[in-house]
Amino acid sequence: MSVDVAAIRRQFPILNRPINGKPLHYLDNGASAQVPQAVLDAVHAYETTSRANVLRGVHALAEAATEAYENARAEVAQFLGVPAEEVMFTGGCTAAINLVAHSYGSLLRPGDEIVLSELEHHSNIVPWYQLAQRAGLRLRPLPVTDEGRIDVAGLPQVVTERTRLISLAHVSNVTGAVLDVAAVVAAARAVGARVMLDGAQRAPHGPLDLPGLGIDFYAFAGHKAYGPNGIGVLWARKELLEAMPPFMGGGSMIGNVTFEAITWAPPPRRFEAGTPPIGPAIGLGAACRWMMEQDWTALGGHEMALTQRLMDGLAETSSARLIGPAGLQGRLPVISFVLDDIHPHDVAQILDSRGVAVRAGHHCAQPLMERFDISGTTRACIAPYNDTGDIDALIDGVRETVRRFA
Amino acid sequence: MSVDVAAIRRQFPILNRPINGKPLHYLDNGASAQVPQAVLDAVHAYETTSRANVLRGVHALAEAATEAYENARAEVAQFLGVPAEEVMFTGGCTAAINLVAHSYGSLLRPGDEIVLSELEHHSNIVPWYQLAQRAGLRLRPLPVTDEGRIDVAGLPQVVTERTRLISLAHVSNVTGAVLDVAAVVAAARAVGARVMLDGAQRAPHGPLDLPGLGIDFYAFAGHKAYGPNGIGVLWARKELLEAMPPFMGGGSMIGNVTFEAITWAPPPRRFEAGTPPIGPAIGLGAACRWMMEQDWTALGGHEMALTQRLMDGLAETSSARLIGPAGLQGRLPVISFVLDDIHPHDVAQILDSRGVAVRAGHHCAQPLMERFDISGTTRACIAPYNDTGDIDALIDGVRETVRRFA
Amino acid sequence: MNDALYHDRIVALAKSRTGAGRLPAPTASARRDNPLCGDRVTMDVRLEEGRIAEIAHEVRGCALCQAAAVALRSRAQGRPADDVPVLRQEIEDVLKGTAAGEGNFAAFTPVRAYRSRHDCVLLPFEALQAALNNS
Amino acid sequence: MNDALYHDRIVALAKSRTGAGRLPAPTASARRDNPLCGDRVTMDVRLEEGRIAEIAHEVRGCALCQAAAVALRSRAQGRPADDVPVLRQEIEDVLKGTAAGEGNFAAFTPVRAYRSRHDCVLLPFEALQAALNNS
Ligand SMILES: Cc1ncc(COP(=O)(O)O)c(C=O)c1O
Ligand SMILES: Cc1ncc(COP(=O)(O)O)c(C=O)c1O
Repeated sequence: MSVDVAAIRRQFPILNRPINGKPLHYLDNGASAQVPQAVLDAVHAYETTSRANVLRGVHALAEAATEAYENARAEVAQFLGVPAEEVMFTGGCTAAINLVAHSYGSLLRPGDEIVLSELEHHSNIVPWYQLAQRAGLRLRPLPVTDEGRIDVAGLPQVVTERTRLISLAHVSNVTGAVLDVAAVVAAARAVGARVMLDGAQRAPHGPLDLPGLGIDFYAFAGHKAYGPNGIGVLWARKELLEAMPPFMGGGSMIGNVTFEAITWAPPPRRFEAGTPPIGPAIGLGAACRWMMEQDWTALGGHEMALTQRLMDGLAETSSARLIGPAGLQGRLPVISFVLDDIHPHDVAQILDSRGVAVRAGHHCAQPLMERFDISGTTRACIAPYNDTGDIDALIDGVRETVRRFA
Repeated sequence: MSVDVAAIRRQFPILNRPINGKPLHYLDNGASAQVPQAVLDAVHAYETTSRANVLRGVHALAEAATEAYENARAEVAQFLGVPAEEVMFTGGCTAAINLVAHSYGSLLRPGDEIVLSELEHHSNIVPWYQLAQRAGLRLRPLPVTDEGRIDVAGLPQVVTERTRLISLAHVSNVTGAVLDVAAVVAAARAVGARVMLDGAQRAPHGPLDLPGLGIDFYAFAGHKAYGPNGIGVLWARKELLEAMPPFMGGGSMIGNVTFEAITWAPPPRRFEAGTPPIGPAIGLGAACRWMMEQDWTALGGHEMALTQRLMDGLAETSSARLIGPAGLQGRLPVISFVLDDIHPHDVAQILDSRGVAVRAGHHCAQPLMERFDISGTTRACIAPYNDTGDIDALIDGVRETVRRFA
Repeated sequence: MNDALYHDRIVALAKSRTGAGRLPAPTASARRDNPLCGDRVTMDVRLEEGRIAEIAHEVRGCALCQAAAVALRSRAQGRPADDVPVLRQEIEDVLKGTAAGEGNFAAFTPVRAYRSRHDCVLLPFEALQAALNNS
Repeated sequence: MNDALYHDRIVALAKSRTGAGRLPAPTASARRDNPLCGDRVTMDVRLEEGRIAEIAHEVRGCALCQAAAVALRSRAQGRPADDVPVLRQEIEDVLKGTAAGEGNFAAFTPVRAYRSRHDCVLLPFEALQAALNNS
């Protein structure tokens, strides 16, 4: 393996922090990844040398802040392979999806249909449910296979002439399965529907080529992609943005304001009401730059080798059952499992006592838990800075948990 | 004056940064204030020792992050004089007002009326305009006096039996005028209307006693109150929150999720969809703590003495005209002025060449500009770290500008 | 450190499953969910003249929640329904570290340090109180 | 540094107000606003056989915007309407630093360093183009 993991680890200051007297094995990356020094430095430089409000100021700090903010937009755009004016900063991935549900959603008619899936994160269910209630729409969930994949074979049953939007997780935050985007786009195009991908779990694994996917909307969260909290991204095609009304109202998104009539600024400003999350955006720009500087062929190999090691270790634990694809094909390093008769919280708590941080619970995917008839899973998500020591500590902890509750 | 301004200045690292080879005189605090070291440290500690997602994790970092996040909520609550469970973190002041416009707004009926004023920031106009369009409501603006105050004498003309909400700036971001809250609350109570205050320009000047004001909703922005970007606060009475539906949908704000029915979590979680802006919230908590540690009797005196000095300097410049109250009564240190025949942007640009940062333009208050028949003002906003040198540099720059364009 | 959480007594309580299941003819029942973690507790109770004659619990939750259901049953059975708030106060005091806890309740002392797990322990108490309020 | 922005030539152009006002009988007019700063420019133009015979401008804006309106008028009057995009390209090149700028346009060289002010200079060009598109 050509990855110098130690060199990567040195860039993430938190990894030196001991947990309960033991080294930290951080495998909760799917909930929030850690930040490299480059991101901390970018935010610190803004806060201590060029902090000011953006867009409206003529003084030197305001010029510098505006430049840093727009430069961050350009970095994110390059990371996604799209023009900068199609990139909007939002408060998070959830906020980005809500923006589409309110803005694009306001163009839909009663009886129109939106296709989701049984494995969506609540952030890609609840906004559509709320829209459906407001506007009389119908939600049609795609089924999930026993392997934990969105079953694209089910598309013909749920996509109809009334389908206006198909909104799906690019990568499942529970099973790690990667969506068959081409199949979804083909089905959408056949009926003139739009496609939105929730990229929260895909973005942390390297640059994207959104135009190549043939989709219409993409959302992701900064804090899961090595950036700060309080920042997310929405990308949408320019033609769509131009036809969409604003979501939130406030400063900077207007043309002219009187009490009788208000006109809107062009995108992307139309969708960035009020003072944007400037510092967080600058941090996310630095995170995207950091990701673009990595060799993802090597890092992807590294992540998937660790995934295999983890799956092998679980396979040797007879009471462990994987929730998700068993092989490495069409998946990313999000690995969920259950242990017979042991609750995921108990697993996670015992792992914590050994310095291993994982997530346990329903992962904001209650319909998927129902689908598998479980109350939750224990989940490990691997990032470039994870190493074999992290995986081995996790497997040891799982074995100890099984012994303790046997 | 018992304020050790130099000691305060040392806490704000950016104030050491030279601008165009000159010392920075930062008077653009109304757009964004600067951050003290304590805030930078709090965020840095989170990012490097306890960064994790909150509420759902059982590992040590998640416990620490959740505690820091909830502790920040408690600090903000103490700053406002309210219970922590009535405090919601949002993406900003604009996002907080939009939350109320969507959530509380969804309970209103066609024909209901909302009272605003001619001096509101666009963030307290546009969300209500959008709501009025969606729901068939009527917006009724209160007039503004020649001194730049919301004219509470106009309340009887605009408050009716159909008034449901009166939403006003606690302090004007253009004129610095402080609202006569008691008069507004009395008028609202007489017809059973609710009162919301936009506290964006009030919060940076010290702790509040919201219950004492008798209002129902309060909003402010972190970045104007010495905190990070990407964070704002909404406070509302518990009874109101409990009756309000959620605004955005996503993780953490739900009870139970199926495709058929979704139940909501209790407030404040109901209104915090998705991963919250954890780091920014922790920073704002530290900013509120910092403000609570100051002696605001002394600081207020200091700020108003500088205001007087600035107003005196402008009074000696014959072409300068103040837009706002001429005295110190019922105002805060937000000082707007115009110079005959010289555009505010030109004033601000020449000031910038002398290291003086002010804001110029319409300040997102176009209706107020119409009211005074001006295209914009030049605005200085004073913070505790400003000193007489800042004011004198501003006045010198104004004189030079007048000379240059004479 | 937190290995202490899963000491023998808690694990033994949880694994004993004493009283797990449903009652054939309960006076009242209630279910309580913790949406944050997905834990779910159903409590059946049979009352006889204001006394708790019998309790059964169905827990889909972690070992702490299971152990708490078992412990609560052992302390509450046979006592007046009005005593349940007293038991609730006692367990809260144990979690706060201001009481040692009688009988099985003492087993929960180490949970004190894990604030995110307090709700796991309290959920059976909430379900029982809800059942009694329903009766 | 940015004192250079308000050197004598720009201030003189702005103060000259040459061509300020409205035309009695314009062939076409257009108004353009910059909502970020509140600048507003109205351009009147009188065309004669495809040539710009006369221009008048009404500017509610900063000195840069006023100076740009005066400079644009002086360069555009008497030329074919089709030349306006060429002038626009020239001023953009001046702002980018890739051209020195002919005549009055050279005065805008120092604006290059102030990106937030570029739109102030461009607004009169946009209004003139819009007016021509209206004609
Ligand atoms: C009075 C007032 N209200 C609302 C806002 C909006 O705040 P933000 O842009 O931080 O959301 C501002 C500042 O821009 C303001 O001054
Ligand atoms: C697949 C997926 N979608 C959406 C989200 C929501 O992201 P956030 O909570 O950062 O808004 C998450 C993470 O929580 C996720 O994993």
